[in-house]
This record gives sequence, structure tokens and C-alpha cells, in this order.
Amino acid sequence: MGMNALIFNVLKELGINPDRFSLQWASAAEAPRFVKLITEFTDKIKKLGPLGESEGIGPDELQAKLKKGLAAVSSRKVRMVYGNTTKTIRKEGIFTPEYISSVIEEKLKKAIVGALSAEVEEGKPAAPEKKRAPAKQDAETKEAQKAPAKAKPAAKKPAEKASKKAKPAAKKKTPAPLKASAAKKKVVANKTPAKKKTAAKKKN
Amino acid sequence: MSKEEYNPKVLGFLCNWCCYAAADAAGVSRYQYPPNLRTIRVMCTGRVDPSFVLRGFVEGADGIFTGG
Amino acid sequence: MVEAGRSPNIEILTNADLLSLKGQPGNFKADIVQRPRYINADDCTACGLCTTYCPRHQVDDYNEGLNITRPIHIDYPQAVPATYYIDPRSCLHLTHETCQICVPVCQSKAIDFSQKPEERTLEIGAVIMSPGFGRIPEDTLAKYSFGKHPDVVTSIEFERLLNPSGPFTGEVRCLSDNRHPHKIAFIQCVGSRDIGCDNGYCSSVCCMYAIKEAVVAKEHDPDAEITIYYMDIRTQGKEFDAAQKRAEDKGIKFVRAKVADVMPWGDHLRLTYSTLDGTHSFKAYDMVVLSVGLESPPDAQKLADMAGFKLNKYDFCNTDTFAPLATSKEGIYVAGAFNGPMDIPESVTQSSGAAGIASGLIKKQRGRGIIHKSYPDEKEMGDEVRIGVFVCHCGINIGSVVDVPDVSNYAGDMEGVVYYTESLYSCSQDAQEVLKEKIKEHDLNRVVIAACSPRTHEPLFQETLKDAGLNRSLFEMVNIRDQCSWVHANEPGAATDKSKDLVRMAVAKARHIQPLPEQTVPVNKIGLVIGGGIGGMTAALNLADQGFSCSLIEKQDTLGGNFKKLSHTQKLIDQVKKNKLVSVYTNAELQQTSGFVGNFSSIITTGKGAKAKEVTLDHGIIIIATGAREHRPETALGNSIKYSKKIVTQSELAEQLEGKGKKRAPDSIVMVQCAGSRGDDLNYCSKTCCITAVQNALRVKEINPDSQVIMLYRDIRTYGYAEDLYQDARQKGVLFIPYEMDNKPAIAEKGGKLSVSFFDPILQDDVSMNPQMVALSVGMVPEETDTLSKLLKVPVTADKFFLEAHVKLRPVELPVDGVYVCGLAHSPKPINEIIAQAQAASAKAAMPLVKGYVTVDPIVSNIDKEICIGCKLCTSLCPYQAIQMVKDENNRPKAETIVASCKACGICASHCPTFAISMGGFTNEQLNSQIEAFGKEILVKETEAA
Amino acid sequence: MAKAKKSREGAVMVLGGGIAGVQAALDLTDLGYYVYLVEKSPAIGGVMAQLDKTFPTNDCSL
Repeated sequence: MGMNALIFNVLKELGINPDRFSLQWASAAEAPRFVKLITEFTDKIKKLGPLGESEGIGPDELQAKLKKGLAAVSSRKVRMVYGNTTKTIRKEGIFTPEYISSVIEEKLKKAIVGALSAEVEEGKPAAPEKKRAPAKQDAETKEAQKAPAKAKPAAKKPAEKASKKAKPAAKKKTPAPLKASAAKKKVVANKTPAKKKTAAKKKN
Repeated sequence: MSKEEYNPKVLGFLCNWCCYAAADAAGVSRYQYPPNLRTIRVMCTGRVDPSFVLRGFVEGADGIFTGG
Repeated sequence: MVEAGRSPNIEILTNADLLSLKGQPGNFKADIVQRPRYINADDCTACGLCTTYCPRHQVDDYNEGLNITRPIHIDYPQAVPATYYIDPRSCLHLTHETCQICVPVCQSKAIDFSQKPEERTLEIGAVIMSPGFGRIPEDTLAKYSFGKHPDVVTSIEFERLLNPSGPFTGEVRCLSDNRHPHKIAFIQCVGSRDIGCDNGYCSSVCCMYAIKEAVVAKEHDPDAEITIYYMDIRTQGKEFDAAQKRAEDKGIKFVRAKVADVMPWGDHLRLTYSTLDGTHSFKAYDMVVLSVGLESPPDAQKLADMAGFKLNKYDFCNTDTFAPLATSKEGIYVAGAFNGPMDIPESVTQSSGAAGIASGLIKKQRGRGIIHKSYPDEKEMGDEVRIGVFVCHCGINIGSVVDVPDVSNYAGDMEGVVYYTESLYSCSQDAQEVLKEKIKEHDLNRVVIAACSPRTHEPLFQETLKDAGLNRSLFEMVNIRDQCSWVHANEPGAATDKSKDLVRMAVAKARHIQPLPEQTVPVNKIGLVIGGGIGGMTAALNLADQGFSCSLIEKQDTLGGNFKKLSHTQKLIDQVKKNKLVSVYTNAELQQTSGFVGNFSSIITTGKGAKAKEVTLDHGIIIIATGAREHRPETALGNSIKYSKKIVTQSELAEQLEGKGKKRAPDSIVMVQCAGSRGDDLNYCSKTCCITAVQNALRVKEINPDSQVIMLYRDIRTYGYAEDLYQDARQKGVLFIPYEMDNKPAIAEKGGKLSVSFFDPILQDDVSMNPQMVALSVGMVPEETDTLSKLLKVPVTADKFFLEAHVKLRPVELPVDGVYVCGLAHSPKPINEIIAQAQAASAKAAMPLVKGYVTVDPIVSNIDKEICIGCKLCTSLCPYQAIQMVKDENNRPKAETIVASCKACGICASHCPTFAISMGGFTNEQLNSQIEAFGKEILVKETEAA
Repeated sequence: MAKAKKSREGAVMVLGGGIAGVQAALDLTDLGYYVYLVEKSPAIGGVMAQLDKTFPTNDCSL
């Protein structure tokens, strides 16, 4: 849902009709619903007309705007704020669309506008351009470490832990009971590192 | 593309377990729907990166449908 | 069939007959004789040259005699084993010692007339009988002038007409003059429910396959008029009623009538029939399809004598309700239609169950004499991208809409594509061989297959890649069938363009595919069975028989479930208590489960009140047998119901009849079928209520012979052998009166007096009466599956039953690996089917436990340590806690994936601020190139246009 | 491939190569047993191989 709000804001900033992006759900058993969603979405786009035309933006100006938008969502600053916002939403456990878009609006607006106004960094940021070693741990990560460490998986059921908001989300975050995950770590520990190195080397 | 029957290009990210499976089921029951959708299968909508959506628009999609 | 063909541990002996079978369970000796094929399998390349040169003509039995072939031929190109054979009945050389034209014609010298029948003795531990079913004798079809007029065909012949490898390559044509039939009639119950040819049973499958054939025929020719003449529509399986409804919506007419005969009438066929209201009428049809039933296999008696087991009165194998897969001889089991007429999902379930029991019998010899399949080691990748593109016709499924050659050529001139071709069925065994050859011949290091959905066929092709020495991840599949040709059937141009775009996007992704290592994780060889009814207990006992311990948890305080009072259930409870491998927890409920196949860990609460405690169980597999309970609707067929002594459900009536009371059988009773089912409240058929109702009716008549029993029904679905009960009830004077949904019976109770009124189609008049009792045949609803489906993340259908992975091929497995389902939790079914499904579930569940390890899908996330800035966002967002922080060499925190728990959802990758995380098989590079290829269409078109 | 000498009891005979026989054979190999699949006709697949499409997926029934 955070993604929906993020894209909504970026498209609005770029002056593109946000209806052109749609995030929907259809389970494996809901074929008729899926067909309805696709047909409606295609008709809506057909009515809107080609990208840029309905928004009154010429082709090359459109490309420039879009490239700036792409650079914005790929910039580390916006993605960091986006990640942290999702984390706080996940912790509070309130998943209504209105609440999510309000949080995104409030936290991300500044970062998006900032990134959009900055001049366009050329090149596809598929892999981040600069491999900077993180000179200093910036504020967010330090603050993230202070967050209630849940590294120690407790065997007890979550109810006993004094978490104020006993929201369903809280239960979902309960780690696997101690015995199993420990077993898993043992299993994984000796397995992954050897593999990890070779795969990583081969990859780049 | 000629003006009167404008054919939009729609890019779709479909989650393998939900929407992609629903699309398969729609095929089995032979439901018909407009052929403008081009699907990219992902394991979950969680995988869809905001940059994929923007890049889709850069590459000329008139609409992007993400189905979880 | 493909897997069976290439498995090294299955020795397929074709043209083979059983001569004798002796010995005891665990140690049988079977003598078989293998009739010669006259072609040796290793040399034959299935090129087909011999068939073209062979002068002799012969009727093609595979196509039901609808077309001509030659004595030396192969039934169909995709046959397994893919070797030709010579039919000794018609070959000129074998019958008259003349002609041998084929011998010099064959390039690989594979033909060898000197082959003699070979006898062999097999030493085996157990036998599974699955000889299938026989054909209805032709004289019972004579009254429909079958054989007198070519356009009267059986349903099997009609299947061949529909099939693209059939006589008219998939076009439905009349055999009289090749015209397309416009009006087609299906006649149900031909050769079944027919005492004339002593097939008193109902063949259970004909209604469903008739509907399927009608729908497929409608697809071939949308304005064909198809009518199905039936006595009862018996579509009692899971989702069958929904399919029948869809067929009706497609314009297929259903007429409840008895067909008198079919007579040739000019170039048409005249079908005379009479409906319930006594009117006789006839209609002209271009083609009549006889829905023939299933007879017992012709050599049933011979097999029974040789192996020493008994047949039932219809010459099918005799089995007991509580041991549906065991014949009367220990060590010999039965599966499929030889057990009784049944459909494919039921046969597949029974064969898995039979395999499970057999493996239990000889578990001491498990693993001996097994060949472990070894794969050639993976080829070195090299950096040059060499892609092979294979575009599939899938018979007419794709080929009839998408211009396959055009798509294939279009793929040809793409960068990186060194080989491109088409194939009729790319999933068949011969196409797999072609794929392996082309991989070696063109040194391909990436394969793109444009065919059906990767969800169903990706594992099949990945196995073939491994056989050809390619890492199984170097593979990309394009769905141009389920999501293209099937859904854009009347826009071939747009479908072809879409296929081209999808292939271009797949090739773009294929250029960036890297080989991924396959991880294996050991399995915890303990099971967990949820639900202690008949299904759960049978599954637990069967797992124990196969040598695996399991814990059985039951919500109530005692075992037994719905059928607690049956003697068999008591027997099961004793066996479970005595069995050391089964640990029982009563008053137990599952609180939480985590982990994955082979490594589950669950927390359950067990015990009541003070003794309630929490237990953590580690196990490898889960079998769900939570069952169902009776559904008591408040309103049935529009009448509000107040249950009382006078208005009861069938189970209450059964209990009352079991009692001792003198007056327990009422003097007059009206039974109402489908009360609250099939669209009235629940929208499915609960399959067992008809059988229970007829049994109760017989019981009432037995206790109180002159009582008046009336049954109001929509369709009496006493399928299989239960038809005898229906026959018996009719003879004993039970009145069966059909009602339609637009004229429902009215049930009311005024001042303690019941009144039931309904429309009687035979009297053509409204009838109302005051019976002493009313029995409602109500359906069943699953035992609240919602909580379990959320806990185990397994899907449920719209009717809240568990959704199995594949109706036909994986009927007892759920989409989540390692979780199985059996019994009423899957769908309503009688006791013998519950037990068979429970045995199948424990057989399938034992497989990962036997194997001992589980391969983890390599598409997990992997994190590039240099780019990772240790911001820990991924650890907090991962729903499966599959990422942990580790210190790298200069002690900075870096993220690392716990491969075994990662479910490859990709949330970490899409939220990583520095793009440090990539998913195997779905890397950023691959997806970005796929998006760019999506946009490229304009460039390619311009270059072509310019 | 040379056929390893089968130990006497570790094998099962499946009589009939239709869908039931083939499925039983596949399951038995997964459960660790060698299988003799004895089929009367020249190819396995039985009647199902003659069918055009099968409910509910209506894809090929091979």
C-alpha cells in the first residue's frame, strides 16, 4: 500500500494522471474478478488516451519529467525515507489506505519534491553509481538499532510480552519458537557462507 | 498509431501465487478480455520496485497494472 | 506419462500379459509373457518412414476405428514408449509370410521379424491391480442404431473427433458426409443403470464427461445446438455443479427425458423421447453421441482366478467399504476403475493410496535395488549468450489463434537467439528428446519456451534441462496459452502481436539469467495429523505402517469425529491407542505454525482447564483431516424450518431408526432432497445425502412395510453401486417425485400438524398432504477452515473447503509444499472415499520423509555485501524473518539471507535503498531489461517500416 | 543403463498402464521401490491418452 501512495505522489508531482497506475488484488480462485479489473483498467486507459496527451505534456518534456521521476525514486534519500515509513506503518499496524497515504504524504512529500527539483542524474541507476563505503552511520540507521531489539526470539507467546498495542500485526511479527529457528540457523550457518561467496563472485 | 482506434499499451506485474494464477484460471474458463496487457511475472507484488513502475512509464506504457 | 517414461526405477513392459501369480505378501512370483513388437526399441527413431511405405491398410483402434492406418505404426506421436510396433493381426508378412517392404526402408535397421514372445518371472513384494475398465457391448447400443448409421458415435469416438490428432485433425465432422454437425444430441446412461445388459450400477462419470465434451464442442463451433437427454444429472464431485451451470449458460440444453430410440431419417437422425409429463416427441439431429458407461475389464475373471481375489456381482473387484483399496487377497491391492466406475481424480487418489499401503507392507525392503538418478555435471557457462526459443502449438490450443510460425521467426532474428523452432506438444516425451538434442547440438546455454503456464509445466522443462547438463534456472517460460490464445480467442492478430511482445520480453530477461546453486535442507521425519476422525486416524495409522511416527491432535476430548458410533471407528481408536508411533493429543488445537516442508514447528494447546498446557512439536509434514459437520439451514427451499421431533434431518432419522422403540418408523414420511444445498443456501452438492436418504427410506420400509415414503428430489445422485439401493427402494414402493427450483415444495407446521404441498409432474397437478414426519436431506459445511487456512497460509475455495493443488494430478496435496488434505475437509464424500483419500494423503506425505532432504527453490534473495550499508530495513520488513545481520571482515554490520526460510517474495529487494538485494531468477537487471523490451516495440516496428 | 540386480522383495508389480497404473508407479518410485509396470497394449496411457481435454483445466490430457 505504501508503494501505491508513493507512486501516486510522484505521478501527481510530475503532473501525470495517477489513475494510470493501479494496484489491485485477486486471489487464484477469483478469475472473474481479475478479468473485470483488467477490462476496466484497459478501458479507463483507453479513455485517457496516450501518456502525456491527456495531461497536455509534449513527448520530449514528458520523457524528461519521467526520467527525473525515475531518478527520484532510485535516489538513496527517497528510498531510505520510503523504507523507514513502511517500517513505522508496519510497527503501528494500522493498514487502512487513508492512514498509509497520510503517513506517506507527510513523510515523503518533502523528499520527493527535493529529489525532483534536483537536476537529473544521468544514467540508469540499475546498480547505484557510486559504491561509497558509509563514512558514518547516518541518523536513521542508528535510530533503527535503538528500536526495540527483537533479535532474541522469545519462546513465550507474544501475549505475555507487554507490547501496548496487541494488534494482529504484532502477532505476525513473532519470531519462530526458539528451538526451531536455532535449528535452522545451525543448518543454514554451515551451508550458506560457502555458497554465498561463490554465487556473489559469479554474479558480478 | 492511427487516431480513431487508439490501442493503449498496458504493462502488468502479476504475482505468481495470486493474480497470475487468477489469469491462468481465467484462461481455463475461456473468459475473454482486451489483449493490451503485457505481463511480467513476479513472485510477489512486494518485489515491484517503484523504479520498475517509473521505468515502465519511461519505456512508453500508457498504464501499469500491478496485481497481488 | 513423460515422468514414468524416463524414470530409471520404472520398467515398462508393454505388450505383456500375466500368466500366473503365486506366493504370499512380501514374496510373490509373477510369470508374464511379452508379445513381440517386431521392432527393437533402442534403434527405432520414430521417424515414420516405415508407415508410409507399408502397403497394408488397417483400422486404427486408437482412433476408435474412425480412420485407417498401417500395421506398422505408432498410436500417437507422444506415446510412451515412443517406439513403433507391428500389429501381428494384419501384417502381410506375419499372416501370409509375404512382403517385407518395411525392413529395407528402415534407415536404422530396427525391424526384426525374428522376435519371439519372451516369458519372464518377476520377483515382487506386492501387486497393484489397475487394469482399468472395459467397453459396453455393441448390442446394447443397437437400439440407438449404432453401427447402422455412421453419425451415431460413442463418447470415446467423439473425444477422438475433438482431438487435434484425431481423424479430422480436431474438426468435428459427420462421418456420413464430412459436413459440420449443427445439432448434436447426447444420450446419457447408455449401458449403465440398465438391467437389460446387467449393468445395474451407475458409471458415475458419464454426466460430467458429456458436459465437458459438449462445452468443448461448443468451443469448436459456437453456434452448434447441443442437447443432453438425461434421467438424473449426477455431477456430485467438487465444483462439478458449477461446471454444469456454466454449460447451461453457454447455451447447452438439458432435457430430463427417456430416449426411446434413434432412427436414420434422410441424412439426419430422428431421436424419439418421452418426458415425465408423458408427452412423446421426436427431433432431428445431425449427430448423436452415446454417453457409454464403464464395464468391468474383459479379463477381470481371468485375473481374479490367477491372483486369487474375489469379484463383485458386476465383475469389478470386490472391496470392503472400510478397506476400499485391499482385495480379498493380502498383498494385492486395487486402484482405479477396476475397483468400480470412477473418474480420474478418484483413480489418482486410489493409486496413491494403494502405493502407500504397498510401501507399508514391504517397508523392510524399501530402497533396495533402486537406481539413483544422476545428472551430467553442469556445462561451463562461457560468456557468449546462446538462447534457444521453442514456440509450442499445444495441439490447437495455441496454434488455432496465435500464428506460431510467425512468432517463431520473429524470435529468430533477436540478439542472442541462436536457434528457434516450433513444436506440436512441447511437453511430450518426444519433444523433450528434441529439446535435449538441440541444447547439445547448438550448445545452448539458455532456453525460452513459449507455451502454457510456468506454474504447471516449469518443473517438467527444468528437469529436462538438468538431463541435458544445463543448470535448471537457465530457463524462461512465456505464457502464450492460458494468458493469450485462450483469452483472446477471437482476436488472432492481437494475440499474435502479444505473443511476439511476450517472447521479446522473455528473451531480453533470458540474456541476463545466471545459473543458481540448488540448496538442500534435511527433513524432520515426523508427521502432524490435524483431526482425529476416521480420516485423521487412518492417515496416522498408515504413516505408522510406513515406519514414520506422527502426532495426532483432536479438538474434542475423544477421538472418533462424525462417525464415532461405527464399529470400524472404535477399531481404529484402539489401533491408534496401541500404536507406539502415534502420539495422541486430545482437546488440542493448533495455535501457530512456522517453517517450511521438512522443518515445520508448531505450538499446540492441549488438555482442558487446569491441565491445559502448551506443547511445541517439530515435524516435517502436515495432514489436515478436520472433517465437516451437518449444516442445519433455518430456511430450506423458501420455507422457514423449526427442527422438532416431526421435522428432522436424515442423520437424526438414522439415529431414531437405529433405536429400539416400537414406533420408531413413521407411518408416513416425506423426505426433501437438496434442502439448503445446490444454490438454495450452500451452493454445492454434498454428494452423500441422496445415498443416506435412500438407505433411510429402505430402513423405514423394512421396519414398517406399509408406511408411505415419498422423496421429493432434484436429481437422485446414488452414483456407482449405490444405484442398486435406488433400484431396491423403487421396487419397495418408495415414491420418488422430482421438483424444479421454479416450483419448490412448501413445508409448513400448523398446530402440531405438518403439511407438505408440491407439484407432481406425472399427475400434472398440485398435491398436498399431512405426513407424520418430514426428513430434510441437508448438506455439510467444513469445520471452520478459515482459522487453519490463515495459520498454514493455505487457500480455501469459495465454499470454504480446502483448495487442492491440482484437481486431477495432485488431489490430496495443497499448494503449500508439505501440507496435505484428506476427508470431508477437502469436499463432501462417503466413508470409503474418505478412507481412500486418507491413505493417499499419508502415502504422499511419506514421500519427503522417505527422501530425507528437500531441495530449496534457488530463487531466494542474495545480498551484495559491498553495496549493503547495513541500514537493517530489510531485516525489519521481511515477513518470514529470513534476513539476519552479520559482521563482515572489518566488523561492519551487513545483511545476509537465511536461505532456508526465504520465501523469495522480494519485499527486501524492492525496499533496499541502495539496490543491494537481488532475487535469484528475478534480479533487478533481468526485470529492467524485460521492461525495456516491453517498450522496444516501436523501434522494431520502425526499422521494419523504414 | 545396466539394470542393477533387483533384490527379491524390493519391487512391486503394477498391472495396467492407464492413469491409475502410471500414478501408482510414480508414487512407488518416490516411496523408494522399483516398479514393473505391466501393460497389455504397446503404449501406456490407457483410455486417458485418447481423451482430448480433461476437466477442469481443459488442457491436454497427455
